[in-house]
Amino acid sequence: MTRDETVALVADILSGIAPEADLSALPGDADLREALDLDSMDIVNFVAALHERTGRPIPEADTPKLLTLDGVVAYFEADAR
Amino acid sequence: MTAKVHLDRAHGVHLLREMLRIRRFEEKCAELYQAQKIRGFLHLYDGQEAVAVGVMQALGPQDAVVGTYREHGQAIARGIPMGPLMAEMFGKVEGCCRGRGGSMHIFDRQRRFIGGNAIVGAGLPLALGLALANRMQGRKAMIACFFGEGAADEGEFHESMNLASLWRLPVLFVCENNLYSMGTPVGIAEAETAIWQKAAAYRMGGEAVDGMDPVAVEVAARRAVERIREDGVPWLLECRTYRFRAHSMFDAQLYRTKEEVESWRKRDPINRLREWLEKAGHLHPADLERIEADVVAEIAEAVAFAEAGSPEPVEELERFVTMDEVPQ
Amino acid sequence: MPSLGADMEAGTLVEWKVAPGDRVRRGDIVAVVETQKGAIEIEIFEAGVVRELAVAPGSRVPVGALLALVGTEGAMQTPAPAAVAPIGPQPAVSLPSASPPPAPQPLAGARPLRTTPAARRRAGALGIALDGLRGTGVDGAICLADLPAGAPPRRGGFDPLGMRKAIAAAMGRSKREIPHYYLSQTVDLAPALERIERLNAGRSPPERLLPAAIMLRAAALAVAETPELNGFWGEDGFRPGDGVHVGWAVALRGGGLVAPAIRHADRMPLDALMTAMRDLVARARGGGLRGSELTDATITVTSLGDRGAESVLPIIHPPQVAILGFGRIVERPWVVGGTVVPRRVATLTLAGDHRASDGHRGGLLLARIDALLQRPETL
Amino acid sequence: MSGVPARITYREACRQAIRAAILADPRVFLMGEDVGRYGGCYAVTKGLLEELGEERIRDTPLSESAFVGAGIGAAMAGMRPIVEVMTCNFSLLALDQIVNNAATIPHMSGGQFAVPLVLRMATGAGRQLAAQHSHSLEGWFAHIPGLRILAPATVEDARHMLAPALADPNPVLIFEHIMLYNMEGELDPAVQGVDIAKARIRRPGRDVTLITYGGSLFKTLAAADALAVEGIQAEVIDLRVLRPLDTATIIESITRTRRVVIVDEGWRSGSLSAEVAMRIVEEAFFELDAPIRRVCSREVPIPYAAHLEQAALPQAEAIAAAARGLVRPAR
Repeated sequence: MTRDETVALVADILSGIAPEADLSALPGDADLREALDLDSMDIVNFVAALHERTGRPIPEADTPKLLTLDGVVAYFEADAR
Repeated sequence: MTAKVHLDRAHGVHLLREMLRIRRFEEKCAELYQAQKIRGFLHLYDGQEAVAVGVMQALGPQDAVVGTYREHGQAIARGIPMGPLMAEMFGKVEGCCRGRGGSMHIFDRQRRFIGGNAIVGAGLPLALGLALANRMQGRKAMIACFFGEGAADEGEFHESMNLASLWRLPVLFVCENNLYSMGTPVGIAEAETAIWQKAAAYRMGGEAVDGMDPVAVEVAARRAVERIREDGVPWLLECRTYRFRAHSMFDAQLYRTKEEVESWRKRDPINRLREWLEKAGHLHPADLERIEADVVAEIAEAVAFAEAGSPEPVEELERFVTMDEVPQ
Repeated sequence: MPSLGADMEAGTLVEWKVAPGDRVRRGDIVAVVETQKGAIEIEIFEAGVVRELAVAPGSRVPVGALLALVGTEGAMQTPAPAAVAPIGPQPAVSLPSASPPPAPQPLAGARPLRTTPAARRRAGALGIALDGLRGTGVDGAICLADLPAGAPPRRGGFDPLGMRKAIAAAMGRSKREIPHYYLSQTVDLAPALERIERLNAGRSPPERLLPAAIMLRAAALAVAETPELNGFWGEDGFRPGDGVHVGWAVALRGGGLVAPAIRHADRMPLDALMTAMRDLVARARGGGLRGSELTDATITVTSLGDRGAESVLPIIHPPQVAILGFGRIVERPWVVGGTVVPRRVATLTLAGDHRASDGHRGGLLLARIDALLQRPETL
Repeated sequence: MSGVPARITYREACRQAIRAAILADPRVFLMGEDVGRYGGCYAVTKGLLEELGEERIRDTPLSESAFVGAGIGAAMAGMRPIVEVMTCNFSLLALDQIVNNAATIPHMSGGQFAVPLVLRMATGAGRQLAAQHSHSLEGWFAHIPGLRILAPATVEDARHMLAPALADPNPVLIFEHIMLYNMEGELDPAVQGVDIAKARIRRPGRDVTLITYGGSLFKTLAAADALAVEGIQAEVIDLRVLRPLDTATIIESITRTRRVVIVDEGWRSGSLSAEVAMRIVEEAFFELDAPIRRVCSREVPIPYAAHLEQAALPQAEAIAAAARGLVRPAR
């Protein structure tokens, strides 16, 4: 996926989890948990939604890679290659 | 008799060699089938060699051949090399059809060999179209269309004879009457067992010939081809022949007696021609040994070629389901 | 107007989910009521036919006041469906209808929850609880039109001020009335976490377990063995709960807290418990909780999660008599077989109502939870 | 040719297409039963024999297998035949040639031969021709790999699909619905060609997608008109190409409307409509906000009596009712 596609996907998913979140104001390397006040359940739901929307298997060990916007973008860029 | 066959030594030995190539090839196929190198349905041509070899002598490279599913002999006699033929039966990509067709579906565009058709009678309409295209494009070529007597039971036989005659299409219909459609004797399948006589109903020329005699077949085929080329009309040539082996590999032959097979084996076209050539002083034991050795070597090379072949990559499975362009 | 909490005095009727003439069955959702804790769906506990709706949407109604009248079943007839006008010229002769007359409407509460694929996906993405939504699609399915568009539902919306007031009232009452005692114990979580990690390794993301699930499971099993801490304090003293209904504390975005009950949590296997937690969190934040869920809890468990403090000294939610807290999981030096090793541990705390139990019982409860967590394969 | 849109019949569009193709390419010829002297069973080829001669307009005997097979052979040998089978019901007499030869030879020969053949046939019911002349068998042929199946529903497609079909190196079957031959439509002279790959949205809408092709297109458009009066905006997709299916256009539409009715004059069981429905389920399940509905012919041999025949066929009322049931389900 392109960065724009990934960011759009993340925004769409997060709009369900943290509706007030404004990703455009969020630095790419910001910890989503801190920035958006996400708890463990939110993160589990976020990863589950990423999995369901992209079809990509996401091992649990990869969860730490998905805690920043940049991390998610890189994760799915790698997927495309 | 207008067509002349000069059966000199060279031509006689050529006919013998061609028939031996087919016979030994088929023997090797039977062996390889039992070794599970060849699978699927395998219909061998043993006994009918005189038909293919005789007819092919009358054709030129511009002509085309439509075969049956018992077409190894037709293919070899038409000049398709044994290597790609054997590789096809091995299901290898080096096969003449990339291993897509197998024994029953030999195609060779370069040699104008248009299948290998496993639907009895289905090749006849194709032959009409091939001939029509030749005529409409001004090509002086004709089509030899092989079929068994069983195809004469089919509606497509009637449709095709009628249309070919009606439209005066240059097709030589070669009926290889080997007396059995699988296990059904011609006598209980055809009201008129003299297939060639059906030609008259379509105002088409035809005759029957001893299909166990390559010279007789060649003479008759040349005669027919001459008529077709001159008059542009189809011709029905019935070659009365016999297959020595079973219909296909898995066939207990309950429908015929060993005695009947033996009596036909006495008319083996290869033995007959060999004896004639020997009596005429055209063939010496050393000649025969050399021919046999050549044929064995050719087949060994073909088997090695097939063995060394590779399977077509599965990624290409859907290639040619539809064509991107018309091959020229 | 049902009482949905000890601190609830009144509610505002937001929406009727039934109309006069509708048949209702026990468990059906009949109305949505706005409370200081947000919009709550009101279940009915009787079967029958709705006779009359006594209150119009928008009215504020005190607890105990009449909302609607429900009569015994069978008194009303299903109205005939309106005929649909055909298109184009009518046939000259009247033909018998090709389709059979419509079957009687199944009872609302008996109908399984149907959701279209598109609605299910959007609800999942938005964290909207489908349970309790009214389906207007084909065959009564919940379709996209039944979901709030775009943003997640704040149906009625949590009123932050109202919720703040409610928390203030409840906690103030707790601190005034309940003599709390506090206990704490640090628990080695390595075995439990390793089990979770093993289980999760083979699972797709939506099926994965959180550490909180196994902690909750251990807590529920231990509470089942400690009835003195599971129940309510009332005018007549302690009344044990009719099961281990664990109130699971859910922090709401933008502040506030609810602790809806997971009924019979001690009987739920790990996966079912995780599913229930996930569902509760989604519905608590989406405003889809049922009234009974807010009143049923017999004990509360709060888990601070991976960004919380190391331990919590919690305040009991009246009229319950105990609350358990799990602090953040941290890596600390730990002595195993005489050797100091790094170990993932968490501090487990208990606040008990001294009127109902003593610290000794509380200590046993914590010890039991610890013991269960050391043998996670049994959980 | 004038620059203003001409109103012509579908029949005339077919005729113009054949005539233009034969004039444009010496390899093209037409053969079939009664295409010459009689002028075509449905009068499509009227006058062509006189203009183009017996070599290019060939009357055949009643030998479907022979002349379809001859078309295949001629195509393999460099010609570009247009073979007309009077109705698709008779194509069953040539099924062997179509399925066992035309569709297999390119693949079976390892790509040595192509079969650039066009097979035209009439399909469908509505003229009280009874069961042996009224069936819609295009869905059967759409099952066969190697074939391209076209269903021109408009005058423009009838006029312009033939040329790309002849240019296709593969066997192309064109199904012309008998109820369309008399239909008049505008032929825009600015349009000089059409594709034979994509479905077309014939009417845009947001509430429900109606998918159809061929003779059912105008019934479906009529249903969409009726729905519009009720405030339901139906999108109508004309498949045009039944194989290979343009799934992308279908999915794109359903992603917007989320509801779909498939209208197919073929029978329901094991049908093209079933295939379309399954593609939707496979590729757009999560877009659906309602069950997929189908309006197909009743599962009977099409009867002679007019009222029974009409009762057996998809009608605008049923199409509209199916769509309405999805958009505004009765509660």
